[in-house]
Amino acid sequence: MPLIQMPTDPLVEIRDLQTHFFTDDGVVKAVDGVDLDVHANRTLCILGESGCGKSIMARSILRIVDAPGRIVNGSITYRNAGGETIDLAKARHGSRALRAIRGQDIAMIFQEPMSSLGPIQKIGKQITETILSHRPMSKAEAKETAIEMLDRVGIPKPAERFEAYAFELSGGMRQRAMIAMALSCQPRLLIADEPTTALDVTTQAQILDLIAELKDEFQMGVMLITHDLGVVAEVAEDVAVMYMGKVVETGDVYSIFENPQHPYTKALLASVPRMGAKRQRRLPAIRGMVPHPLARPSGCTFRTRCDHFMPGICDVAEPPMIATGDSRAACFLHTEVAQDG
Amino acid sequence: MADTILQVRDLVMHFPIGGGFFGEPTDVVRAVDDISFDVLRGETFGVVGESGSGKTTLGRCIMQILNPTDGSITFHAKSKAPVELVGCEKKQLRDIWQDMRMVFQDPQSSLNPRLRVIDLVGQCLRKAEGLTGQALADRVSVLLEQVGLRKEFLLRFPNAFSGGQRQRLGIARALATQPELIIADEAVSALDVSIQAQTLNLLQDLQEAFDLTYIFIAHDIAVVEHFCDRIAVMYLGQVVELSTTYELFRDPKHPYTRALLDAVPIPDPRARRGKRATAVVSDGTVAKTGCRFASRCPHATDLCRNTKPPRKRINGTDVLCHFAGAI
Amino acid sequence: MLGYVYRRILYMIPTVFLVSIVTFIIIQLPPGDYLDTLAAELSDSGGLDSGTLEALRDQYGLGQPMYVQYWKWITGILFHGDFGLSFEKNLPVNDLIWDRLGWTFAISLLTLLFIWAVALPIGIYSAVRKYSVGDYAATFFGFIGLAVPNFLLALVMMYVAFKYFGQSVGGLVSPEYIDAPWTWDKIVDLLKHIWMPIVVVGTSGAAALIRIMRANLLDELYRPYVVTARAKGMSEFQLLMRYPVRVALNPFISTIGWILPTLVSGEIIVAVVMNLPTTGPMLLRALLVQDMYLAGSLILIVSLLTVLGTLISDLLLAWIDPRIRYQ
Amino acid sequence: MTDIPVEKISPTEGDDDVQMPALLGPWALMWRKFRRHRVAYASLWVVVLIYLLALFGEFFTTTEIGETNVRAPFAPPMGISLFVENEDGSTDFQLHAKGLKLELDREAMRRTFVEDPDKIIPLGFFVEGYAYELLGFIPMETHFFGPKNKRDRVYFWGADRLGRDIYSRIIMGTRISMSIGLVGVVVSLFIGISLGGISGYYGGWIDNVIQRIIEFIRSIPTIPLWMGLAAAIPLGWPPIRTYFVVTLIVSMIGWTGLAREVRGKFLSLRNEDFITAARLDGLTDWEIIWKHMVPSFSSHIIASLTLAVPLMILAETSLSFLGIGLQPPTVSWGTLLKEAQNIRTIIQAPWLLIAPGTMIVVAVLALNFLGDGLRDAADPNAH
Repeated sequence: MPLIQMPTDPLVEIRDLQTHFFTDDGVVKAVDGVDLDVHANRTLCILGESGCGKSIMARSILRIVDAPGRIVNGSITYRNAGGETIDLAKARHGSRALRAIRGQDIAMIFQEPMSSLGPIQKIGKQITETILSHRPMSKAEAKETAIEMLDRVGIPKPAERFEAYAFELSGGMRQRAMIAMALSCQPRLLIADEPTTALDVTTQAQILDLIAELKDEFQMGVMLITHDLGVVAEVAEDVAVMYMGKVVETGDVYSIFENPQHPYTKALLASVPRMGAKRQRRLPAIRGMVPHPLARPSGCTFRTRCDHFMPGICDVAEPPMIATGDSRAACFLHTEVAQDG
Repeated sequence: MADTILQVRDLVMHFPIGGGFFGEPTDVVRAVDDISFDVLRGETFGVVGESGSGKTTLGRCIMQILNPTDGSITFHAKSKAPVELVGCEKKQLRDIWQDMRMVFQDPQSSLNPRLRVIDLVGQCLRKAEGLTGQALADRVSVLLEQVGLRKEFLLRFPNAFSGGQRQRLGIARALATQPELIIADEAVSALDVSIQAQTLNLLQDLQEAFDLTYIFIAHDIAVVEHFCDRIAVMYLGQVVELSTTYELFRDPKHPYTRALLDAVPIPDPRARRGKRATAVVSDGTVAKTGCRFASRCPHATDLCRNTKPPRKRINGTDVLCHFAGAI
Repeated sequence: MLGYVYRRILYMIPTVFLVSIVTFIIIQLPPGDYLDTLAAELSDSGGLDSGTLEALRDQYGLGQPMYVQYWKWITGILFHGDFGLSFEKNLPVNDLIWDRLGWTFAISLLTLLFIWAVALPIGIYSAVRKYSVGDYAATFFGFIGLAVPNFLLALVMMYVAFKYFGQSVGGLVSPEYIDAPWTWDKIVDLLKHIWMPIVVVGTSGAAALIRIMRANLLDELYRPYVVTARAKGMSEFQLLMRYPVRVALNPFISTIGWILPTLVSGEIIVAVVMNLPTTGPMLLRALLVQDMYLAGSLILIVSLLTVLGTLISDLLLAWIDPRIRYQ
Repeated sequence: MTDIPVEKISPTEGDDDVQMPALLGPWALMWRKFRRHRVAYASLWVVVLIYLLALFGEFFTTTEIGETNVRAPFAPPMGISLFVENEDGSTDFQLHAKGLKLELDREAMRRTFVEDPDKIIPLGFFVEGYAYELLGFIPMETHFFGPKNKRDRVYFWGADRLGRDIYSRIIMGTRISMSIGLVGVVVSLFIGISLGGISGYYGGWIDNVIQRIIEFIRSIPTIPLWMGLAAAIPLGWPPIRTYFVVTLIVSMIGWTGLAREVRGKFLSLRNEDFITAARLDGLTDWEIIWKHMVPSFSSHIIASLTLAVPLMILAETSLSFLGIGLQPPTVSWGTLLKEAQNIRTIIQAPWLLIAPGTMIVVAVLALNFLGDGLRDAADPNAH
């Protein structure tokens, strides 16, 4: 299947993004040269194991990376409804322009709805606050909108819940409230950082359904960050696989799952136990473990665990991102170097 | 009848919850509510359920970390007389804990950061067999190699290991006294996919090598299906369905099991489940009478809401549902 | 909420009871009973006839078992407001203490306000601008404030005021106003004097609270909910005030519970140095001459009022923090 | 026992040695972290120095502390000069203090001290002075620093009303004041750990009772209470008995905080997985407490202890200052400050206030910094 041609310009264009953490022990390159396009009305899943930098990458977009983390290079170009562009990576911290985009154009939800909601502020207050900081509305109108939003995300008795505190809701309800808050200004892009990891499977399914539904309704782009291949297969249209701060493969969901190009993607797909599949005695696991962030391997970062490691090639230079099969992958196996050798 | 290693009968664990005027308990949480099952020697017995289903409490009751309110647990170690664990004396428990070991969920918190590997893994050997010095070091080295760690790690502290390696240490520690039964409580849940696969393979290898029996407690249904021979599905303190893995996945008989299986996302974009999950929205309340799943069950009738469901046996599957087999 | 209030008030009863017992023990500590001392004291100045002495002996239950004495003492206070006699002044304790208690608490409360006004902004600043020059200055001030005992600070300030500003310090009003009726001038004069004890008593408390506020706020500043608020597009100041500061205020408010006792303690000792018309000098004098009913009454009332203050702070905390209210 | 077939196990899949920065043990890590905290590290040395002063007090003094001098009441501090001018105008290196003489100020009609240029008191190290017993059993006459001539008197930090040497008295006061802190902390530690441990380990009603008691003690103002208790000490008691009673009274404040901390640690540790795991390893309750629990919170306890010492020092100072703690002739920083109780005296002889005041502030400050640094180092989450 050929790459789907995007009819419009991407909502967000990330180019060579590098976010580093300057710790006492050394520089951790959490995000190390990421290129990504996020499109309106499509769901992009960022897939990766813990510590691969997917969350930091997403936070870099909204510029909410905590110290000692800092964007050291690259651009994040956001294109607003009027077609104007702004480079978020270069916007000044706490500037009006940046704040106008946060919550209004790009909204975000997080993994732990309990700790992500203010602990002693009423749910309703937290939603109206978002609305009021972006929309010229009276308090009463904002409250009405908030209750509508709570109702829309499937919270029973929304008017009562408006007065509730986060600790009074169940995990699923809290995440719904988070979504209501994020969508209260009808953003053009929703970034969801592991939104269902802390939830039970049944609740997870409901939340994923809800996000998909709202995406269609509001015609917004969704960037969903997860480590769960099942979730990716469930909701993604586009997929980016990350490993050690880099995107190693991107493509649409079918090509990634059916014709993966990068050895890491292949190995990852193979190592997951599948329900209903014929029971194997052993799972084909990936060797070794993710290197320590301060001890990054030279060349291709995956080479220490790769079955196709080519000495003299993989450990010398970083593999470029190359269109191969139906996706793009960063691996020397698909370059001429390898084919010649 | 197959060789039974553990027999659980009518197990009950209630936690009082406070809130009265003087802080006295006003209610109880029925974390484990009348559970019975057998674990067969050499099998992997899975316990699956969502958070709050009581699966961890069940594991801790079996280990006697918690003292069950009621019921009996009988442990049949090889070439030893069966022992009743509930109400067992501390001294006797220490013997039993050599044959019945536990692997914890969080390898970070189950390893004392102030002890070296040799003490962490060898602590039980020192107690059980009185090993010290070189003999202890040798034994721990062997254990380390068995779980795929280098014996040079002997004198390290846990903070020098990655998550996956720590879980291997936890497994080595469980293995040390050559147990017959290992209770693994969410042993792979905290691990990344690739490390999880390694750990599952390791557990499988060890089971074959040492003829181990596992009670494998987890919330990840795909992992449980991959790893277990028989599975008990728990909901709010009860085992609502107990069956072989094959039968459970082929034909789930309890509506909750079905909802659970439906909700699991499958790593195949062509097998999207559509919108079936919304059928079971919980309003957060648990009925005091009748079936505990009734408030979420799409098939619930007045009978379900008022009368406790009986335990039925259909095709070798135990189900706790009025309409089992009829839906 | 009401249940919490009741429970909290109920918890106070044993505390109050203990306070009274301890006070009673202190009264009983000096050798010999109160009337012996009284008789000895008064025999110089004419003496007391034995009839009166016997009547008093009966009234206080002297010579009877301890619990009878305690009972007579405490019921006297509870039902008749009778705190006994000050033998040094030969007046009922009641006539002596209330003015002074009033000042003690006025100064303590003013000091509390002062501490808050100082510690809150500095604490917030120092957490938000961690490791800035201002933060280091605040930290340094904090440590110095904790290290200087407040009587020493009082002495130093009095010295400085006298030496460099030629101002004689001591008392709450200038001598010419002491017995004068309240006029505007007297209030102005009072304000000129009262700031110094407030600053002296408040310094260590303010230092402690700055450290506490800073630590609390640092705990909250990097919580996920702050990130959420930032992602919503709120301005940094708004977000700071509405979320982390608001949450960090709770432990801050609960510090009233222990800061009030230390303030009262500090006030007492500073009052001795600065010669303020509060309980301090009176208590010290009473203790030194073993005027035990006066001393005991002061200790009892000061302690009770502090306990009451703590109660109020707890209720205040419950009122602003929904998590406590709903427990 | 070791007949387990190793080969049967699949070849190791995860043995790649991940380079971890932390190969040090927990105590070594703590020490490294502590050393990075410069102020705390410097404070450690200050505290060590102060305790050395306390231990070898007499060695560092110049004059016996009880010795009065009718010619030097309220003598001001003498400076130490490095060079003496010879008669020929050249200068020689010679540590010395300038002597003082009394002069009548005719305007103020008051006698004041002025420097006496003719009287030079040569100073030196390891000079001979009054006889004492080092550490209570080594007879010695050597003193670290002082006048070379045994009969000369110097007042580095001035003299008090009776012409006693403040410098020597402060050094000797260190012994009492600092040891009250230590002994008080030991007593608090004993009560705190026992009660806190019982409270945390057994829980239930015992816990409830102990918690109520602690809450009670914390909710009442301490100073009036101590004052009440301390005032009951008969004036005729020997100093040593007074000392111990004051210590006991002072430690009444310290133990509640410690008990709370110990209890909290016990409670949180009791539910830690690694404690459960140790139980399953067959360890007895006693072994668990000593091998797992105590090491886990000992660093926190050390930090809290360090922070409790200054509290006790301040408490003793306050009581003695008010005249209801230690009584003269016992010398502590508190009793020394008592000399500076009224403003007239302070104006006449500010050194009576400044010298002991500085010592108290330095000691308390150093102990606070030290405790703070230890606590930071002990906390695995702090950065």
